[in-house]
Amino acid sequence: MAVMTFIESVRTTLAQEMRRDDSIVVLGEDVGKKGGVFLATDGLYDEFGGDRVLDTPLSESMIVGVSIGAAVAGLRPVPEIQFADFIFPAFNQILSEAARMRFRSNGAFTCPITLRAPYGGGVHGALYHSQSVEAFFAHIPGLKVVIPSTPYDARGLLRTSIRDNDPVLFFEHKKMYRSVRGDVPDDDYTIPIGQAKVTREGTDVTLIAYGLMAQYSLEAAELLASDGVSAEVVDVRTLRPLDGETLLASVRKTGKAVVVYEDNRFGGYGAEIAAIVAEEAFESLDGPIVRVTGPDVPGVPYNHVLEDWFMPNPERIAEAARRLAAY
Amino acid sequence: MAVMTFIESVRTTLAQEMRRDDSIVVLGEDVGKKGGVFLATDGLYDEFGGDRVLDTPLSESMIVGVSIGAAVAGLRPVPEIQFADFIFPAFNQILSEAARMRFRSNGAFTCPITLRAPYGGGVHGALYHSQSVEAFFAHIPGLKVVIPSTPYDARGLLRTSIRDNDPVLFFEHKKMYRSVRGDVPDDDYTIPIGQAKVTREGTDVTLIAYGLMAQYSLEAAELLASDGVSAEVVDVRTLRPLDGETLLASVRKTGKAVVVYEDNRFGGYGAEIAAIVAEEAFESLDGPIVRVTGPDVPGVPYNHVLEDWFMPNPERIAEAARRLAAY
Amino acid sequence: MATTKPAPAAKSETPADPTTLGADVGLTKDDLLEMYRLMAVARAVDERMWILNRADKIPFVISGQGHEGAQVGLAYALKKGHDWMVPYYRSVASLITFGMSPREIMLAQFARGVDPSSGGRQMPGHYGIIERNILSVSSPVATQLLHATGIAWASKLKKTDVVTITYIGEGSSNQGDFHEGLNFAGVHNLPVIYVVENNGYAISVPMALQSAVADIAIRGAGYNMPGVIIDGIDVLACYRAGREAIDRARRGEGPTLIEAKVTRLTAHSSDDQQTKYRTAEDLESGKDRDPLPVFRDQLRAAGMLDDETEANMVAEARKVVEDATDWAEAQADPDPATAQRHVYADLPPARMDDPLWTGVRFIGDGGPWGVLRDSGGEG
Amino acid sequence: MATTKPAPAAKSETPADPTTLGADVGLTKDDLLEMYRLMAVARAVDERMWILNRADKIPFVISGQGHEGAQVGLAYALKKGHDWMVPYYRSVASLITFGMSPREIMLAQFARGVDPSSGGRQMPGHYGIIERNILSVSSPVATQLLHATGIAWASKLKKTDVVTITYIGEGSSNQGDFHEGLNFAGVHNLPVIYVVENNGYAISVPMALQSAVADIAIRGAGYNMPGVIIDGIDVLACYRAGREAIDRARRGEGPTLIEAKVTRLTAHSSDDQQTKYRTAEDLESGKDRDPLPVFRDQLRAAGMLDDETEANMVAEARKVVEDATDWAEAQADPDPATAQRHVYADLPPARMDDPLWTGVRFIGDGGPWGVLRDSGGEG
Ligand SMILES: Cc1ncc(C[n+]2csc(CCOP(=O)(O)OP(=O)(O)O)c2C)c(N)n1
Ligand SMILES: Cc1ncc(C[n+]2csc(CCOP(=O)(O)OP(=O)(O)O)c2C)c(N)n1
Ligand SMILES: [Mg+2]
Ligand SMILES: [Mg+2]
Repeated sequence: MAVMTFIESVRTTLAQEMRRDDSIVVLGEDVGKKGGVFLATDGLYDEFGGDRVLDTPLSESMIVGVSIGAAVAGLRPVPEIQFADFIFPAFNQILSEAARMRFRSNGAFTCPITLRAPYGGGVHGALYHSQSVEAFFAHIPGLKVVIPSTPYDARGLLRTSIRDNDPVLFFEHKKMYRSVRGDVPDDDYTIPIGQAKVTREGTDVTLIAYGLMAQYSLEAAELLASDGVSAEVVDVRTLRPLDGETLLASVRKTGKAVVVYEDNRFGGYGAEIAAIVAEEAFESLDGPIVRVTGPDVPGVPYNHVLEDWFMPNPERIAEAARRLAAY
Repeated sequence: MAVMTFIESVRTTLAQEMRRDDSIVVLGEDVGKKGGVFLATDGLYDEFGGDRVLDTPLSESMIVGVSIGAAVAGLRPVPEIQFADFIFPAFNQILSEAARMRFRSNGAFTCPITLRAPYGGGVHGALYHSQSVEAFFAHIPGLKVVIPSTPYDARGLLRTSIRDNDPVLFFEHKKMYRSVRGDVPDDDYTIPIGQAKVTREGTDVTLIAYGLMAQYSLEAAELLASDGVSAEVVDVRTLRPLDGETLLASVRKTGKAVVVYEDNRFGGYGAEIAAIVAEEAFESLDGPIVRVTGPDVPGVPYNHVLEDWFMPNPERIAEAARRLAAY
Repeated sequence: MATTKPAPAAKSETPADPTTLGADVGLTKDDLLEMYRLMAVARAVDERMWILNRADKIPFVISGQGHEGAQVGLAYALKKGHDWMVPYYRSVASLITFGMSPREIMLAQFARGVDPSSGGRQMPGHYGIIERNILSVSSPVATQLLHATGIAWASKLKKTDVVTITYIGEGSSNQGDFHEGLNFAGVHNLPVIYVVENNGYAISVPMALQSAVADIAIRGAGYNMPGVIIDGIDVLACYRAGREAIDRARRGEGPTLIEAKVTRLTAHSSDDQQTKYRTAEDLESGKDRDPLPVFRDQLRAAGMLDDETEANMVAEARKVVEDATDWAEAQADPDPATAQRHVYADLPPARMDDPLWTGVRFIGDGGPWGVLRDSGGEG
Repeated sequence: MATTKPAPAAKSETPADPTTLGADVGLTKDDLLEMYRLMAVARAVDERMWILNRADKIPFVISGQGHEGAQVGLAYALKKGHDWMVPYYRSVASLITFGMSPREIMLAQFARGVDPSSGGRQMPGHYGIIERNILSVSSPVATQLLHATGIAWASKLKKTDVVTITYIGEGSSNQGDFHEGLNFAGVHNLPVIYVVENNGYAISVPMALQSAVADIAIRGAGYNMPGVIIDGIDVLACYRAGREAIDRARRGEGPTLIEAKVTRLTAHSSDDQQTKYRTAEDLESGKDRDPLPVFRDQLRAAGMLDDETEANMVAEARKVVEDATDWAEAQADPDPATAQRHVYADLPPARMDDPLWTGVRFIGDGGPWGVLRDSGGEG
């Protein structure tokens, strides 16, 4: 058992998987010699060489499209998009091609690709290096979408994603890369896609979140505890397919739900969670379904006073939960 | 006052606006001599010439990106994407550029573009000529998203969109082009962006929909009436900004909401409506918020038995409303 | 101004002794007759599609009449079941050359349940058979170039001698994916062949409004690969260009861009009225560029095709099409109970009586919560 | 293999009589000194950014050291306030040449409220000033090429003689938008100039892994436009190529692709460690390609720059930078109450005490329903 940062967990897991399976190739901008702009692939080039750890030209549609072809031909590509904000030139390849290959061919063709990308704000990245993009992809049948919030989950879920036979989008909150540390066992454990996790038990209100917001929700639960409010925290972990059972069970118990996401509110991923709760757990609800989110502006602004204005934080989450608990 | 089809309303409105304002240019694949694959721009080339009605090369990112530049330089481009399914190569230009130009420049630059695209299924178009794409765009701050459901609204809203100073996505359900007819007055009326409409009054349950599903919801209300269920129908009309007032007022009255959309369910646009209702009208709710949607598969299949399986229809809407009314 | 002429591919010459036709490119009389047969079968299948459409038996047709010379010529030297083909919607003759059967093609037109391309899920024209190394076609144009590039990259990494060939229209080649794919192939010298079938129109948009240059092949130079132009009515020149590109790729010498100048003898698709944007003259002159009579006349001049052989071939093609049509038509529509399958690999199939799947979901419908049922697995 | 050599731009020759330097391209001594001053100011501003970063005063720097010769030379013949510039993040010297002031540039570094580029909303390097016809820069690379193409299309439709110039890195030119933009400009012969500043690296990715060809300019031929290569330390050759392209465009003769071979004297940005992927030798040899000393030596050899003038210029540049830095630093941060403004044109500004905007929304917070408040208007 080692204690490591979030990014160390990603990096060492990539290396382990590549040792295990020769068909895994890593490709993307600056993933080779430089080891990635965040160093998530650091050392892989030295260990596995330029064929399996490829610095690509600067074109995201190509990165994904070539990965699709390579996957069809038997490789297991793990492409990286340098920032999730730059995934959009590849949107057509992801949505129209990777996600649909199996369905449109009636099950004949598959696309085992794990597309990694750092996302999220709070790092002075401004509009184009801060975005939360999960809502776009979690809406697409055929894709799986995974967002871990601990080094432990990062390893277990990255393993599962790489071994999965469907295209998986694996988003890593860049603010967590070095700020979050945790235990990571040495054994070959995996975490199934499609399982949420109750990361703190409570009775008064359920906080539902993922990624950095799952961490912040735990911090908010601490704040709430000192106010005498008992918050349960559900870490969604895999956004598609979603483990509705776990989160509904929690809301049925507490009767109150706060959905937290960093993305701008309108049409964000948490809207689906709210809709599901309103559809499936209506009879258990003791209050409105509350969302704590980023505001509806086109991006996280750069200047720190503006960025602070944008970002949801533990205090805001706690404030909403406090009011809902008192409802 | 003339009675015309939905597509005639679109076509004649484009012509009228182009006569009114010389800075309007129409561009897209086959919009010129051919008049568009659905003939939505038929006759414009003859009347306004090839400079203002431009057959472009086959590249959607270019169509949108060039429109952005032209808009910055003072034109009012009305680009067409031939099928909404083919908008994705332009996703980056729409999301990262058009939607953000104003915000990122602190209000200095604007992008007055009206991007038209036919969407929706039920026409044997299969996976790539049937898609509902509104959820992706309605999530993006900086964009306006409009989906009319009658020839009257098509004219009033298209006028407003073209005269608007922000980028507007204007989606037209292709199954309605020739199957829906209605009165269209001759005067220069407009319909503000941001106003939903109660298209049928009722007391027992509210059906919330847009586009073809708004038509189907009216048909469902008829079916329900013969069962003694009084359904109110709200046509959303502009998805972003959304007129929450009107739909909340209706749900507060009936206490019950059925949200209808043709897109696949998970993370679809109606999830946001459900979330809003669960947040803002919780105290008025007498039943769960029910969604009638397309199933969560990667596209509308082609063979008619599969397509029928996919498409929501008046009977399915009525069935859900009937059960909710009885709740 | 710096312009370049792409390497003009040698026209095939009628040999001094016409009976040696094809010998210079290593083709026997049997090969030539087989190529003609493939073209004739492709044409017959294609014509039947349009008849079926007019008879209201299939709602949509898109096909390749006029492209057959280029398609058969370019694909004839591929190794079936070894190389990969990444086609587009006009690839009828390419696919038949690569081993797809008329029955398989007709199943796609009728969108039957046993259709190997998509089980009736996709529109006609969206072929793909994994057992034949034919990648599934989608509608958004140009995406397939990147898939072909990726397959070729895998071939290189795995050190096989598999060659990948992919096809695209000249209009579609103006998409960004074209640039990105050719650049990657050029950087890594991949065993891939990009064929642009230039029929002068992208639906209604003529070349002059579509492309800054009249010859797409000129762009090969920008990716460090040969740009070759061939005339689609010159079947032997097409074969030669195809074989050279295939051989180069197989030898590890890298990618080739081939532009075949062809004519579109039909409207873009059954939804199109081409008289709206093409002059009568333009349409008429296209007919002179039909590769079938041209190749037939060549074979006749070479003394390789007599009346009887031709009559037999026509009869045979008719029979094949008859059989394919009748057989395919007789197959069943897909079972709607299978519609939700194959969204993910590993999720159990949902039941068709589940209200989620009929679009009416309601509290208390029971069972495990919806999303984990949102697709069928392989079952 | 069909490859093309792009039109090699004439190197500027040292004239027989060195005192006539620049005369062949119509530049006076004053012009040359002004160009040198612009380069010196740009360099001084640029160096200051890095100092501010190391002093923890600004969290991020991306800039253009090594690119100044190409940037000043290419932009010098533009008409300020008439033509359009669509820059990228390295365009410091281009922008200064086009009239953006060091104060305006420093405001972007400090992300102050009065920053005309974005009011502190964007990262440094994302310039844009509507009054100066400088389009707002975003981060996703290559998108700007299409915007420049669109502005040029509008110029043509409106029958003005406005010229648009846009800039991109060599790595970024492998994005699809490059292909799509140049093709459209070629089809319509638009008054636009595409400058590729080729510094050999896209962050860490060297040209050999980035592009199938060593010279991006070769691709001009594929879009029916001249592809011109210039050496970025040859300021007069850059000026000549720029002026010729600008004149061509202004005369309605169409677009030009210019590739400037430059060196990146700094790391990619303040977040980059270039020693990880560049050899010491490579880094060292880059220093020989610094355009400033090269141009200074030319001016000295021409007798145009004596010690005193140079000392004055250096002092002047230092003063300008001092002033810009101090002034910009002294300006206020943006008011968070304005953060929600400028999402849409026509919606009233929301109140900062509205819980929606602080991220905590709750039933009963009252007021009109949320979404119609989701942005501020111009107010
Ligand atoms: C991305 C995308 N945009 C638009 C379309 C609609 N569309 C289908 S075929 C076609 C024209 C293609 O022309 P070309 O590439 O020349 O091929 P051809 O049909 O002439 O063989 C268009 C515009 C599409 N399928 N995909
Ligand atoms: C679409 C997109 N992908 C990735 C990035 C991240 N990124 C920023 S600059 C850069 C390298 C650009 O290299 P080049 O075009 O050669 O310009 P240079 O920085 O060398 O001047 C990359 C990969 C981006 N900004 N946009
Ligand atoms: Mg064509
Ligand atoms: Mg570079």
